[in-house]
Amino acid sequence: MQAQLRIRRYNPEKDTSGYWGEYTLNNINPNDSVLDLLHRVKWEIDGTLALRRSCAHGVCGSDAFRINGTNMLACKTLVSRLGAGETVKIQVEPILGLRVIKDLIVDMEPFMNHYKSVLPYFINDEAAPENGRERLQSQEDRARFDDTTKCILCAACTTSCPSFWANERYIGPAAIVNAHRFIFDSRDQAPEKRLAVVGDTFGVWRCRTNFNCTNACPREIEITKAIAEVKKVLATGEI
Amino acid sequence: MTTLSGVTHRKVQVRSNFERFAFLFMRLSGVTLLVLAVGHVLIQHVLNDVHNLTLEVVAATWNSWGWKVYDMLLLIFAFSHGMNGLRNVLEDYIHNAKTVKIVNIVLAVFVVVTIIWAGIAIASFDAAPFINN
Amino acid sequence: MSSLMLTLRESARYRGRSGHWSWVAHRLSGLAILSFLIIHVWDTANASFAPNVYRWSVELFKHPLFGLGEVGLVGAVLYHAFNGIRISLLDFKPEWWKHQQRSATISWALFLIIFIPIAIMMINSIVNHCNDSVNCWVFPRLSDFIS
Amino acid sequence: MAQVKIHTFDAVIVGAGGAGLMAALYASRSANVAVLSKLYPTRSHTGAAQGGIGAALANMEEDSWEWHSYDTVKGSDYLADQDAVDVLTKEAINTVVELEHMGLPFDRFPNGKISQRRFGGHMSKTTGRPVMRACHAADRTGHMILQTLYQQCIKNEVNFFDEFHVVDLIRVDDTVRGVVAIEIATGEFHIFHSKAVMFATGGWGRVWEVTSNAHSLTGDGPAIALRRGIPLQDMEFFQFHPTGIFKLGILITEGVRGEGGVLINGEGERFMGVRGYAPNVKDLASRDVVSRAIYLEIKAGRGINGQKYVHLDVTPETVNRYYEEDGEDRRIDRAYIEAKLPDIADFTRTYLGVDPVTEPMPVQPTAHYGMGGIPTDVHGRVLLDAQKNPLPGFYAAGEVACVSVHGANRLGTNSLTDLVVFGKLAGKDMANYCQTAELLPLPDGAADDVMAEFDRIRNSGGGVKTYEVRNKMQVSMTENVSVFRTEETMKQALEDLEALRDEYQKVEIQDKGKVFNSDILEAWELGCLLDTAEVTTVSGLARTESRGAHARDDYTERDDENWLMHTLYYKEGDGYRLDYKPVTLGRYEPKPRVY
Ligand SMILES: Cc1cc2nc3c(=O)[nH]c(=O)nc-3n(C[C@H](O)[C@H](O)[C@H](O)COP(=O)(O)OP(=O)(O)OC[C@H]3O[C@@H](n4cnc5c(N)ncnc54)[C@H](O)[C@@H]3O)c2cc1C
Ligand code: HEM
Ligand code: SF4
Ligand code: F3S
Ligand code: FES
Repeated sequence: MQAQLRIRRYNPEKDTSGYWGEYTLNNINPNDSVLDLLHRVKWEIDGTLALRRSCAHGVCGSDAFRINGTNMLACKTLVSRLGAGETVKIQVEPILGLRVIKDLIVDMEPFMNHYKSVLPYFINDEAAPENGRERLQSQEDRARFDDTTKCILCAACTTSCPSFWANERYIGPAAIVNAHRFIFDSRDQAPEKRLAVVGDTFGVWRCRTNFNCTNACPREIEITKAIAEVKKVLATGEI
Repeated sequence: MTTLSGVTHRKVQVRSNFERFAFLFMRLSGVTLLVLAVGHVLIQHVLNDVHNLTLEVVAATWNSWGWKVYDMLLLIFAFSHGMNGLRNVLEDYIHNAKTVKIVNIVLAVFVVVTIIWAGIAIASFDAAPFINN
Repeated sequence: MSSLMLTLRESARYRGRSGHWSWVAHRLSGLAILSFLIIHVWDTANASFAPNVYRWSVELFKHPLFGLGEVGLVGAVLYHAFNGIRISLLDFKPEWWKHQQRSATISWALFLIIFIPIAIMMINSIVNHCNDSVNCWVFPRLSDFIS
Repeated sequence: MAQVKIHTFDAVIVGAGGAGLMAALYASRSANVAVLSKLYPTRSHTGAAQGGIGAALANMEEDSWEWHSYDTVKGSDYLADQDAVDVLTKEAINTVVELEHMGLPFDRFPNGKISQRRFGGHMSKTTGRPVMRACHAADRTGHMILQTLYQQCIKNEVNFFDEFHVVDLIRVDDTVRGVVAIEIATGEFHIFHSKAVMFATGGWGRVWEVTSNAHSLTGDGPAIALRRGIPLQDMEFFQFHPTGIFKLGILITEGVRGEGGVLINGEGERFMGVRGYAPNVKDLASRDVVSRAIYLEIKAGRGINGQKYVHLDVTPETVNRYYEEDGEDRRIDRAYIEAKLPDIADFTRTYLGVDPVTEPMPVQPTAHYGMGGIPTDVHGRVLLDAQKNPLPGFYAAGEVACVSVHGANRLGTNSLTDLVVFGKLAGKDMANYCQTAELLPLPDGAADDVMAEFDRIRNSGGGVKTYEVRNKMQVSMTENVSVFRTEETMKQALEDLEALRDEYQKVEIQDKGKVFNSDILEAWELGCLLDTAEVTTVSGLARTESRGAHARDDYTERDDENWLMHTLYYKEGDGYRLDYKPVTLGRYEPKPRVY
């Protein structure tokens, strides 16, 4: 099997603007991941290709790219998902809405700043139980925010959202997912502070239920649902 | 073993702001418009063929206060809903805070002027001359 | 404004699923209805303040081009309404989220089922109108009405 | 040297996995600390850990830290230092509770307490059966630990230098003065001048071809330490987890076998029992035993279709058939598997197109965890020799450190415990150290050595590609120094490594730029891999016994008489020196290890 790759290239030290690099790889396997192919390009053909990756099995969140038009993790996308037959065409470009530093690498700083803006850490200033043990929590309370604890901060969601493309001040689905994780944690005591952030002008109201985020999430988090839950808390005042 | 079960629901203080209000308003007015706007469109643009429309036909409708009120409600809801929608769209693309402010003022003034102007038009409409002729 | 160009281009390039296209359609239909509404409101006000201008515009709207626009308007209102209700429901019933794909399909289906016969009827009426009056393509002149 | 930017801190922590972040939280309470990581902190491989973190909370059934200690020592094949193991297991309880107080969303028992489950090797003394000791958050415990610690670091405004690749340690005689790092985004060299330095750089599983480890786990920490005269301890002990996905190495947790899954060879036999590897516990034998069995089956040509894998079968049909054969009443169905093993199902469906409910999964042993590393005491202080003299100001914690609590074979769930317990102790100790220690001046040209090395790589013109050398190393190490080794295979590996060293000098990179030049960094990482591979092989060759993960065909027995001691490997010029230090024994006398 053969893969025809089109990879968006840009080297700030050489190029004034981006261009498509075209590479043909022979002897590929339908079970190869797109990351495997990118590695082959980098290792065998062009060592200057720059991309981030680490775990290679979809848990570290390094390699969210736009593959054949849609955001996904390169390491979790197998060739067989992109096409069958003798040749497969695969197009890889950086995720959208963040500044491209080099090739497939974007500046994650704005994304991380949005994440940090929702106070993404447990806040409970009450004394811990006297017996020196854990706080208790019912299984039902634990289940309410289970889905949103799965986030690996890959940015596939935020950079698939047209509201974010339009205006990078929108805090984006990933930040809301992480706010949700704490707002719905019965042990946490600062939901109001977080709600003030996500309820502000550039918070949840910018979400137009586009669902690209949910479709892009490699952890299959029901993002739009989580956002709707946060909106509902803001609307009703009840968690 | 003692079991701990159930979901904890908590009340929170939510600071209201314009965006929250706008969000609720879009949904509320949307539901209202489902009746008002869809009804209006179906009656005026589908059941009543435009090709038969004349000032006299309009006059016949506006001869009743019921329809006058219906149209005024439609005017208020559709216009404010639509213009707030436009504001949403514009704020996506205009990033300069000052420009946004100016645009919003222009939009608001336009909404108010339009509603007053058209409201007066509907309220003060006297159907008599067109019906008797 | 470059973000506008970017969004326009990428909204078309991004290979989103139903939700994405529903959003595109919702936004475009909303803006379309609004542009019509602005004209419509100011024009209808003329019925009260300048009846003759209004008579002219009523004739103008009988032109086949405006007729087609009107078909589009009805389509836009219907789609926007169904999709708008879908969004409101999902926003207040997050647990129904799992039916998102189906809900999008339903709102498209409802729209098409209702819109197609209406569109046929309306286009038919335009055709009939042109059959009846030979000069249906001629735009009425304002001066003829306010003399 | 004008182009080198200098930063000054009390302490520098290299690595932002579980160990680095835990240390950062504690150290930054009283010291001015910088955390350097070549990855964004949340990309660290701690996030990949699935099963759980071991602590004798006794939330569901009777348990105690002494039992946990015993299991750990026995699991280590008696090579662990028992005083350190006691610290680990005692501190585990408070530390796990502390993680909960930091908001870590553990799963819950119906009584609202942290949920625990059974895991290989963790036993109850009263029932003689596995005990529920692994505290977990679904099957992404490591992910939750990493996220929670990072979140707390944000809360406490820890200074992060993300995507700074540390390439050297500044050591002057018996003091450390900081580290040299490359800012990946710009390619600039930076010096972090400090009173204390901690290495928490994780593992080096990329030495082998098939591994559960991330691409980034290239042994930078051990290699840098080694080059600066610090010994590496017990490097011959590297754990191979029995069930990695064929070729990919992605881990399939022990839980699969815990739920009744069985291993089947090419002849359709349940070989763990039939072939006599573990007639009693069969598929639930310990990791080293099962890995060896799979390896032997494959070697005997009994892989599936003669290939290098066996099947792990958890389909209800098979599982229930064996339950019936074994006279067990339990039966499982599709829903049960979906509920108990959701992530595994996701992995095999994504990567193999195999639905574990209806088909068996192809598995092979996968390089997983380094028991050895930089020798430290329980406070993370790096020890320079067999007399346990420390190198003041230099610390190590996490997988890169060797305390040693895992000895020759680590028990499942004990690594996460190790990270947080010793991360914390090391962080505290380092902060204390900074209170009294002075900031010693930087030597002239502190970054010169490593800058010269990078210049050499940049300008080398031998036409050899990094990946070719790396592949050859991985193939040779997998062939010769994996689940089984003999004198012959290890000598072969050394020969290969020597040839590869020469080839390494001819590696030619294509990217001559500065911004995000991962080409040059990969080449440099390869140097680290070659170093760790060599230490592993040399240490293994010298140890003429079989113990835990170090299994030799030519010395099949454990030899407590001669080998109840830790290996220390020193780099000396172009050669090396081996030394040994005694194991700290305690309550548990070495006994034959039977499960
Ligand atoms: C798939 C898998 C499952 C596992 N499951 C379990 C389990 O269930 N229970 C258990 O107890 N253990 C488990 N383990 C083992 C355990 O997860 C690891 O041993 C542990 O996470 C290592 O943590 P660490 O903090 O030492 O290093 P890591 O988390 O690997 O972090 C290393 C850090 O060092 C940084 N770094 C490395 N080199 C450099 C450099 N040169 N310059 C700058 N920064 C650098 C990296 O960026 C990273 O931040 C598992 C391991 C794997 C691979
Ligand atoms: C007929 C019933 C209608 C319903 C149920 C409805 C519903 C909605 C809802 C819920 C939204 C918010 C969408 C979001 O936040 O994602 C919206 C947006 C909008 N509506 Fe309506 N609406 C209706 C009629 C109208 C009419 C008559 C107009 C024009 C005057 C209009 C113009 C708009 C515009 C411009 C937007 C903004 C679109 C965007 O932000 O993408 N709508 N509508
Ligand atoms: S919510 Fe999903 S897509 Fe978004 S950052 Fe988290 S894991 Fe990635
Ligand atoms: S794509 Fe964007 S609009 Fe909302 S549903 Fe997702 S955040
Ligand atoms: S490399 Fe870790 S998510 Fe893809």
